[in-house]
Order: sequence, then structure tokens, then C-alpha cells
Amino acid sequence: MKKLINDPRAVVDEAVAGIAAAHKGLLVVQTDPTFIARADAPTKGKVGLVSGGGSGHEPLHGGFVGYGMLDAAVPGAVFTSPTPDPILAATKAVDGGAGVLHIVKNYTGDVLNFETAADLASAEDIEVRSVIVDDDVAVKDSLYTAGRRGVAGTVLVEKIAGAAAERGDSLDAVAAIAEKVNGQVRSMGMALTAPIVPHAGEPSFDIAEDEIEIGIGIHGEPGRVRIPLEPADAIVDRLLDPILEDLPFQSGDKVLLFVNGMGGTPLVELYIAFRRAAEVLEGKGIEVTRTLVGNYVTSLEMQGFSISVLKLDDELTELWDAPVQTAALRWGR
Amino acid sequence: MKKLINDPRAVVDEAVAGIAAAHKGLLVVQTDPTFIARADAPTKGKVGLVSGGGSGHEPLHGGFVGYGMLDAAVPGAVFTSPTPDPILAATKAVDGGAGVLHIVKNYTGDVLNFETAADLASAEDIEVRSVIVDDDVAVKDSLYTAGRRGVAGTVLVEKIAGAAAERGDSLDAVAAIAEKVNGQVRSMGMALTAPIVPHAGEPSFDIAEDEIEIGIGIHGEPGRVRIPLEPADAIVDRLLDPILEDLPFQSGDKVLLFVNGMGGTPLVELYIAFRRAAEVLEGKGIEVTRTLVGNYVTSLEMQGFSISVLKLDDELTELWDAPVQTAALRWGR
Amino acid sequence: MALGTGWVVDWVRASAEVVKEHRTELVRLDREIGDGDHGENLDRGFSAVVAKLDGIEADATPGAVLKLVATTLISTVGGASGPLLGTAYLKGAGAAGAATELDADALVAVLTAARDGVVLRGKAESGDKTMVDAWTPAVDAAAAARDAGGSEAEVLAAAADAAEAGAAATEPWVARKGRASYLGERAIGHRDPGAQSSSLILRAAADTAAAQTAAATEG
Amino acid sequence: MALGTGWVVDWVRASAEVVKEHRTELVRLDREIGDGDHGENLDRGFSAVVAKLDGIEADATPGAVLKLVATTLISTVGGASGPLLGTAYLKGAGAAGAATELDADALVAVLTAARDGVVLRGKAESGDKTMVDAWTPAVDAAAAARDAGGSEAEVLAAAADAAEAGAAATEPWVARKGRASYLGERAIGHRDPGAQSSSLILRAAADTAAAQTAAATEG
Ligand SMILES: Nc1ncnc2c1ncn2[C@@H]1O[C@H](COP(=O)(O)OP(=O)(O)O)[C@@H](O)[C@H]1O
Ligand SMILES: Nc1ncnc2c1ncn2[C@@H]1O[C@H](COP(=O)(O)OP(=O)(O)O)[C@@H](O)[C@H]1O
Ligand SMILES: [Mg+2]
Ligand SMILES: [Mg+2]
Ligand SMILES: [Mg+2]
Ligand SMILES: [Mg+2]
Repeated sequence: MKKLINDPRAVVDEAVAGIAAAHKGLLVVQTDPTFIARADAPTKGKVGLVSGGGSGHEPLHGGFVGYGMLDAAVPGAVFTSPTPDPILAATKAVDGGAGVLHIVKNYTGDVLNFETAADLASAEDIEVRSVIVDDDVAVKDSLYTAGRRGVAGTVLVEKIAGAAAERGDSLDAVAAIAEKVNGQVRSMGMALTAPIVPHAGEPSFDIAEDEIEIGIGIHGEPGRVRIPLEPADAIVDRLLDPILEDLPFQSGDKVLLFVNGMGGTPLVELYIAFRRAAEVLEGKGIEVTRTLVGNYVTSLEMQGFSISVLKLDDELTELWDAPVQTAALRWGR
Repeated sequence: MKKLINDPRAVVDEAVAGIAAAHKGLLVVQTDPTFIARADAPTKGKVGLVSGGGSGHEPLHGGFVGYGMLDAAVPGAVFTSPTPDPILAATKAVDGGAGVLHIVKNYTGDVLNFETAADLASAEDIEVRSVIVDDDVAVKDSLYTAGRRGVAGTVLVEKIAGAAAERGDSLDAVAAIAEKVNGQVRSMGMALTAPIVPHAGEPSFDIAEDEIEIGIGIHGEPGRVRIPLEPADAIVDRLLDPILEDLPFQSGDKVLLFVNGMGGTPLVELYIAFRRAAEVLEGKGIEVTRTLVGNYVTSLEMQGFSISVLKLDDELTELWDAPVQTAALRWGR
Repeated sequence: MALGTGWVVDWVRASAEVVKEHRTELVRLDREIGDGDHGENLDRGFSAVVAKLDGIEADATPGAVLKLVATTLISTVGGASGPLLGTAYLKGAGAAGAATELDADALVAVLTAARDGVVLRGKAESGDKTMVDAWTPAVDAAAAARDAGGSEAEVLAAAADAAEAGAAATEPWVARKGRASYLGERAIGHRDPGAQSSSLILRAAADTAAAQTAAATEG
Repeated sequence: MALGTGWVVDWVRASAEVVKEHRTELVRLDREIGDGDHGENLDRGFSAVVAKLDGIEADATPGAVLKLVATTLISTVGGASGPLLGTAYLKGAGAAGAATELDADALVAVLTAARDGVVLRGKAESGDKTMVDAWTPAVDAAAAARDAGGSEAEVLAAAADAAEAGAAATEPWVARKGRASYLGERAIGHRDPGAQSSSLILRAAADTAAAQTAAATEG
């Protein structure tokens, strides 16, 4: 295993210390228990937004803490949901009296740990609502699965709900916006290589030089199917088809197209994929009115990418465009 | 070779088409010859900034085209300087009557091709000045080398010179600011893995699982020395020492600390490196007043990173803070 | 021989050891059909538990120790297994109540409550390819052994045997809960890591009970 | 036999072929001490040149063809070799002037001007481990062959032999120009890719000249 780390067990603590050092003024980092909060938290009267999950997905979630987005992010061990303690501490720290929204990716661990934290927060008289993000169409939401996973669409939920909170929406309203985004975004991803979890020291799955995984998650889980390597355009089509069918997206829709890198994919390749995805949408009469390209929801050094398509309306577009000032997403300020 | 591409020879064209599709409104892309320009270029009366170089370093340079930074970027083939034609075309397209500054990384190919383009532009009565960026302390600037390479410091030159141009500085003044930044920034990089140039199809160098390259450039050139894998902190120290000695940086200096990923390194590892670098600077009484962490000057999917330290004064700090609106760097607007 | 706080502490220490010993194996199982952290998660949790054992009061009941294990696992493991196993110990502690010793009936009650806790939190049914597939056969076998008049050590040995078989039985299945459910048919042929770790922990319970009983007989 | 436009065109086509044939080898040499694009760069450039050859006027002079090669390489190769080789052809074209045929003297003048062009642009000296280390021995050998009364084909053969030896001679050296200079001692043991490609191109010149002479003798 070749990594730029000191000790596999110190990865999260040291990275969080780096985040603190790199974004002074924007963020503060609390340790014991560990969470990342806006430097100016809590904002009196504003709904607080807390998200979190395993580490290794950076910039998710710490990179999205700041004006117009999250109030706090709670990093767990690599690919492991945080425990309830830091989630509770973060929830208390950002409660400005208007309640706190938990944005939770749909994994058993995340759901259970956030659930416990929410119970504990309620016991301390903090009003908490939770939104479960489950945008991954690779997994069927059925009795036979743990339900759809939350993947790259999470960024869109966090940005848009963050803007709603910033404009002063109530907890119910912010939760409703977050639910709406989750209801209108669909994602699917693929991998060329597997990530290496530091404490495991080996790739999360073995894959040949001429194979790719389709329908992967963001924790190094193998995908739904393994197929021979294909040209980028064919791969894009393979991911886009189930996304578009699922909602379904239709001619005349306005959408945000998000091509997300898994951490090890060069930007030049993400743009090649974006080109094709935009072309396909256009061909179907779906108008791409907002875009995002880059490494936002990653899986350590995994090579691969995901596509997310979010159906926009005027309100979502306005909230997307609203100012945001975080380490990883910033405009308008 | 496992890449998210269609055809090794189409990589640049397709990526540039993706950049165009992803950043409408911000950028326009011209083909034949190919360059990327601000959507609103030329800006009457403003000095135009043109940079360029081989592709594979994204977001450099196309991701830095926009308000407050570059007016145009000229992408060559992967790791290959562009030819004079598109540089000339870009120069003409962004000339707003106040002259054009070429920001050129110090590689024989880049220097020669930009030189030719500048000669041709002068012949068409466009005033052109060139600044050669050579911030890499891994290479000695001596009679026995092609001189120091231009690496990650280029982003800082482009941002700060761009701000100077935006505030209305003359061509001479913008060139002087660019020279000043280049004179005060020092960088050094390392690699854990080699990039794979699409048309070559094989890693640019072979390196064992327990070895790293110190003092690499951004084109997959092997580094100055190959050593056994070390903990992140030791590697950071190994890069920082020659950087700090070179200027030299001194106690009391205010600096911008820039930890740049080579494309395949997860952000979590960059933050681990940042943490150590900030700690070392602090220990020497050097104050980190501005920061940048992320994949800005990359080498395809290479794993590795570089550290750049720029000595700041009030003017440079103000220009760094000035609004910028590009695909990859954005604040204040 | 009814088992007291000494046994619970021994069991917990033995669990921590066995988890550390099998850390790599559990990580490997979880790499195959999950995200490769299960061994690391439990090792982190049980190491934290062991660090707290020294602070236990001399007159602590078995239930109090189980509760300490529960809260420590919940606050250090994370992931799916943290809340699930944590809840198991928490409900087990509730079933143990204020008793100072656990006889066969009490052990069956503790195991049953633990299993019910996992099911309550995780909503998995038997055959979903989760830790429940170790716990449920274990509970059933423990009850049967108790009904047949087995000693405490025999009850736990029956539970451990059944858990082991239950974990092994998960191999040919498709998963319907947890991360492995994302894999569909690709989960076939792999043992569920959580079922495996639960079987290891229940084996530790049986082994420490047997050792205590042997020591008592000799002593 | 003095060489006309037909020979220049043949030479250029043969150069394109030999570059394509050795593309991978040149990429490999450049991977070792540079950035792995040299073969690709020249292949792209010479393919573009060949595509333009059909458009050449019937009465074009050797100099005009060389100039077309120059401008096409400059506008399609990029990198260091594009401007350097482009300048070589450009200055060679200048030396050829308006002549319709190139005799031994003219060939030596063309080669000398080409080499001088590379040195002018790239400022490399002999021994710096660049294409100059193929060109300078080639120019010297060509002049010597001419002085000894050699034919045009003999002059070019002497140039090609010397370039080949010159390229091989770069192997043990440290580089002082171009990317390989960044490597310090690590460049030792590797042949300079630009010197190698120049030697291939000069060999194509000699081979096509020999073929033309043979054809003329037979015809
Ligand atoms: N809903 C559930 N009910 C019972 N057990 C579950 C459930 N979901 C997951 N598990 C158990 O948790 C184990 C995985 O634990 P672990 O790897 O530590 O957490 P995570 O899946 O969050 O990485 C699985 O092997 C399975 O036995
Ligand atoms: N200053 C120079 N003078 C002469 N030749 C040079 C000089 N710099 C580089 N070269 C030649 O250029 C070759 C590399 O060409 P190429 O790989 O196409 O360009 P780049 O180095 O820009 O990738 C080297 O092998 C060397 O022969
Ligand atoms: Mg996990
Ligand atoms: Mg090159
Ligand atoms: Mg797991
Ligand atoms: Mg090269």
C-alpha cells in the first residue's frame, strides 16, 4: 500500500487537523468528539444543517461546511459511519434555536448512528429532523436490499437545503426542500480501480486490467456487475440510461448535470465523460441548465466517476445559484 | 491502460468540448486552432492574459480562465506544448488594446512555441510580454540544465497577475507583478506512482510498491532521486527544506502555503500533508496567512503532491484576495 | 455453575482478544461483500471496552458490565455493527437486570434479549445474511440446551456451536440487509462478516464459561 | 547526381514512414529520460506533412518543399522538437534558395544551415545530449565527404552514418538541455530521443538519395 499517510489509524485525525489549518476563519474543528463546524456557528434563528459519514469521501462533508451549506460535518473512521456522540455534539453546537436537520446517506450504519444521535438530541430539547439521501439507481429499493444508497446527489441536497436554511426557511421547510432534491436526483457510478482502505492495506476488490465495475457505491463495495473495459462514451450511456428511466426524466426537463470523480480520476477524463452526458441529454431534449464537474464525493484514490442528474425548477435553480462559501464549493461571496 | 477515454488521440479535443459544455457563460472554446477564452473576451482596455501548455494538467490552464485570472488558455497535446498557431490566435482574440501577457512555464517546448507566437503577434502590432515561470527547486538553475521548471506556482502567478490586470494595471505593471510572484514562490513535488500518457499506454516510469520519486515535474518525468517509501511527515519535510532554504524564507515572513495534488491523490492525504507543512512553517516563525489545498496542477492520474510557498506582502495578499471567477478557482463573485 | 461478573469480564476480554486475532479475517470477509472495515471496527470497539474494564467497581453486576460494553461499543465502533451489537449488549444488560449471577435461564434471557435488540434496530429477518443468522440459531440452541437441563457452560457451548453453523450457513445466500445486499447474486459464496464475528464472540462466551466451570471444579 | 524536388518529396515521405515505424521506440526513449511523447509528436507532424505533399505545385523547388515541411512541423508538432526541427527545415530551405537541384555543395549548405538553426533556437552545444549531437557530426561528415569528392548520395550516407554514431554516443552522457537535464545522473545510459529521430531522418535522406541514383543509373 502506497499512501501519503503517517499511520493508518491517524488518517482521520491528521486530515481533520489539516482541514482546520487550511480553512481557518471558515471552519473550526472540535476534537473529542471530533466534528467540523462553521467558524460562526451557531447562527441564531437559522436551521442548523449537520451531515457526516465515513471519512475517505473528501471533500464530502467537511469541505461543504460554511455559509449557505452545512453548519457542521461529522467524520467517522474511513468508510465507517461516525458514532452518535460526535453527531450529538455537532447538533448541539450548531443549534441556533430553529432546530437542526440531519442529512444522512442511506447506509445502515449512518442511519442507525444518526438516529441514536437524533434521539439523544431530542432528549435535550433540540428539534431534529432527518433526511435520508438515496439517489443511487444501481441499487433497487426493495424488500431485498437495504434500499438505495446515498451517493453524489448528497452534495446537491446539502447545497440546496443549505441555501434554504440561509434564507431563513423553517426546519420543516428546509427538510421539505431536502426531500424534494433527493426525490428529483438520480445517480449511478462506476469504477476502473478499487480504493485501498488504509487499515486494510489492500485494494477493496481485485479487478483485472481490462475490467470495470458498474454500479459501485462510494465505499469500495464491488458494483452490481463487472464488464470488460469500454470506451468512455459507452460507459456514460450505460450509467445515464437507468438514471433517466428511473425518475423518469423527460424531454423539456431542465436539469443540473453533475459528473463526479471518485478521487483518482483525472479531471481531463471527467470532462470527456461530461461531454458525452451533455450530448445525450441534449439529444433527448433535456436541457442542461446547471452543471458541476469535479471530485466532490470520492472514494479515496478510486478511479471512476458517477453521473447525477437533478431535475430543476425555478426554486431549486435559485437556491443552487444562491451564494455559498465553503472549502470545496464557493460562489457569490 | 485503464482510462475513461474513447480514443487516445481524441483526448484533448473531447475534454475541451466537455469544458465548453460544462462552463457555458464563463468560457468559449474555439477550435481550429483550439483555445479556451473568456466568454466576454476581449475586455477593452484590459491587459489580456494568455497561458497554455500541454494537456493533462487540468484544471491548469483552462480551469483558470475567467474574471480576475486568465483571458485565454491554449491546450497542447497531452504533456506537449501547443504550437504557435493557437497561441497566436488566442493572443489576438483577447487583445483589448492594452497588450497581452504570456505566462509560460519554463520548458524548452513551451518557451520556444510561445516565443514564436509572440513574434508573430508583434508582427501584427499586438504588444506581447512574456513571463517565464520557474518555481521548481528540485532542478538547479544552472548552465547544466534547461533551468528550473514551472510547476504549481504557475497558478499563483496566474491568479495574482490576473487580479492586477483586472484592476487596470498596464502591461508592464502586470508583467512586473507576475515576475514578482515568480520570484517569491518556490515549489517541489513528489510522486508515489507514474502517470500514463494515453498514446503511450504505459506508465511514464516504473516504480516499485515501496519506492517514491522525489523532485518530479508534472509531465511524468522521473524525479531527481528515488527513495524508499516514507511517512507523509518525513516526505513533507524533505520537500519543504529545499523550498525554505532557497528563497530563503525567514521567521516573520507571511506566506501563502499551497499543497497541490498531482491528480490521483485523495484530498484526505493532501490535508495530512498540509497539516505537517503548516506545522513546520509555524515552528520556524513563518506565518501562513493564505492557503490553497487541492488538485490544481496535475499530471494525469499520478499520485503525489507538491508544496509551494509564496512570500506575501500587502499588495500580493490584496491581489490574491481579489474576486476571481473561473471553473476551478472562485471567490468574491 | 451460575456465572458472575468475573465471567462477564473474562468473556469481554476474550472477545477483545479473539476479535483482534481475527481482525484481518473479518476485514477480508467485509472486503468481499462489504466495505472492508468490520474487523477494524470491532477491534477499535473492543479495545476501548478493555481499556474501561479496569475502572469497573468491585461490586458491579453482570448487567452493569454488559451495559458498559454496550455504551462503549456504541460510542466507538460506528458503522452498522456499532449500534447493532451495542444494542445487543444493551438489551442483554436489561435482561440481566440487577442479578449478581446468571444461571441457565438468565443466560437464555440475556441472549434472547440481545438478539431481539439486533432485530429491533436492524429489522433483519433470518436468512437475510446478517449477524441475526448467527444470533437466532444461537438463541434457539441455548434455549433447547437449557430445556434439556444443560449447565450454564453447556448452554453457551450450544449457542456457540449453533452460531458457528449459522455463520457458515450464510455463505450460499444472497443478502437482503446491510451493504452486501447491494451486491445481489455476487454475495453468493461469501460468509457474512457480522455473523462470523458474532459467532466468534459467542464462542468466547462458551470457552470462558467452560474455563470458569473447570477452575471451580478443580478449586 | 544532383538531387531535385522529387528526391526531397521522397525523403519527406520516407521520413514520415520511418518515424511511424519507430514511433514506439522514440516514445520509449522519451519515457526513459523525458515525457514520453517524442515519437507521437513527430508522427503527428510528419503525417500532417505527408497530407500536404499532394498539394505541392508541379514546379516547386526543393527549397519550397523544405519550407512546407518546416511550417507544417512548426504548426503541428509542438513541444521542443516542433520548433527545433521546424527551424532546421526552415533554415535548410533558406540555404536551398531557389535552386531546382541540390548538388553536394548545396546539400552540405542545407545541412549546415539546418544544424545552425537548431543551435540558434535551442542554444545547445555538442555534448549536451540533444539532437544537435546527431546533426553536428552529420554536418561535419557531409562536408568531409564532399571535400573528398563524394557524390550527393555519398555525402548523405556519410551524414547518416555520423548521425547514427552521434545518437549512440549520447547514451553515456548527462544531459544539459531539454527535459533530460532535469534528471542529472539518471539520464546516463539512455539515448537521446531527438538525436535518435534526427539520425533516422538523415538515414532516410541517404537511402532515398541512393535509390534515386540507382534508378537514374539503371534508367
Ligand atoms: N440491518 C441489519 N441487521 C442486522 N445486521 C446487520 C444489518 N446490516 C448490517 N448488519 C451486519 O453488520 C455487518 C457489517 O458491519 P460493519 O462492517 O462493521 O459495518 P458497515 O456495514 O457499516 O461497514 C454485516 O456483516 C451484518 O452482519
Ligand atoms: N535546447 C535544445 N536544443 C536542441 N535540442 C533539444 C533542446 N531541448 C530539447 N531538445 C531535443 O528535443 C527532444 C525532445 O523532443 P520532444 O519530446 O518532442 O519535446 P518535449 O521535450 O517538449 O516533450 C530531445 O530528445 C532533444 O533531442
Ligand atoms: Mg463501514
Ligand atoms: Mg512533451
Ligand atoms: Mg463494513
Ligand atoms: Mg518529449
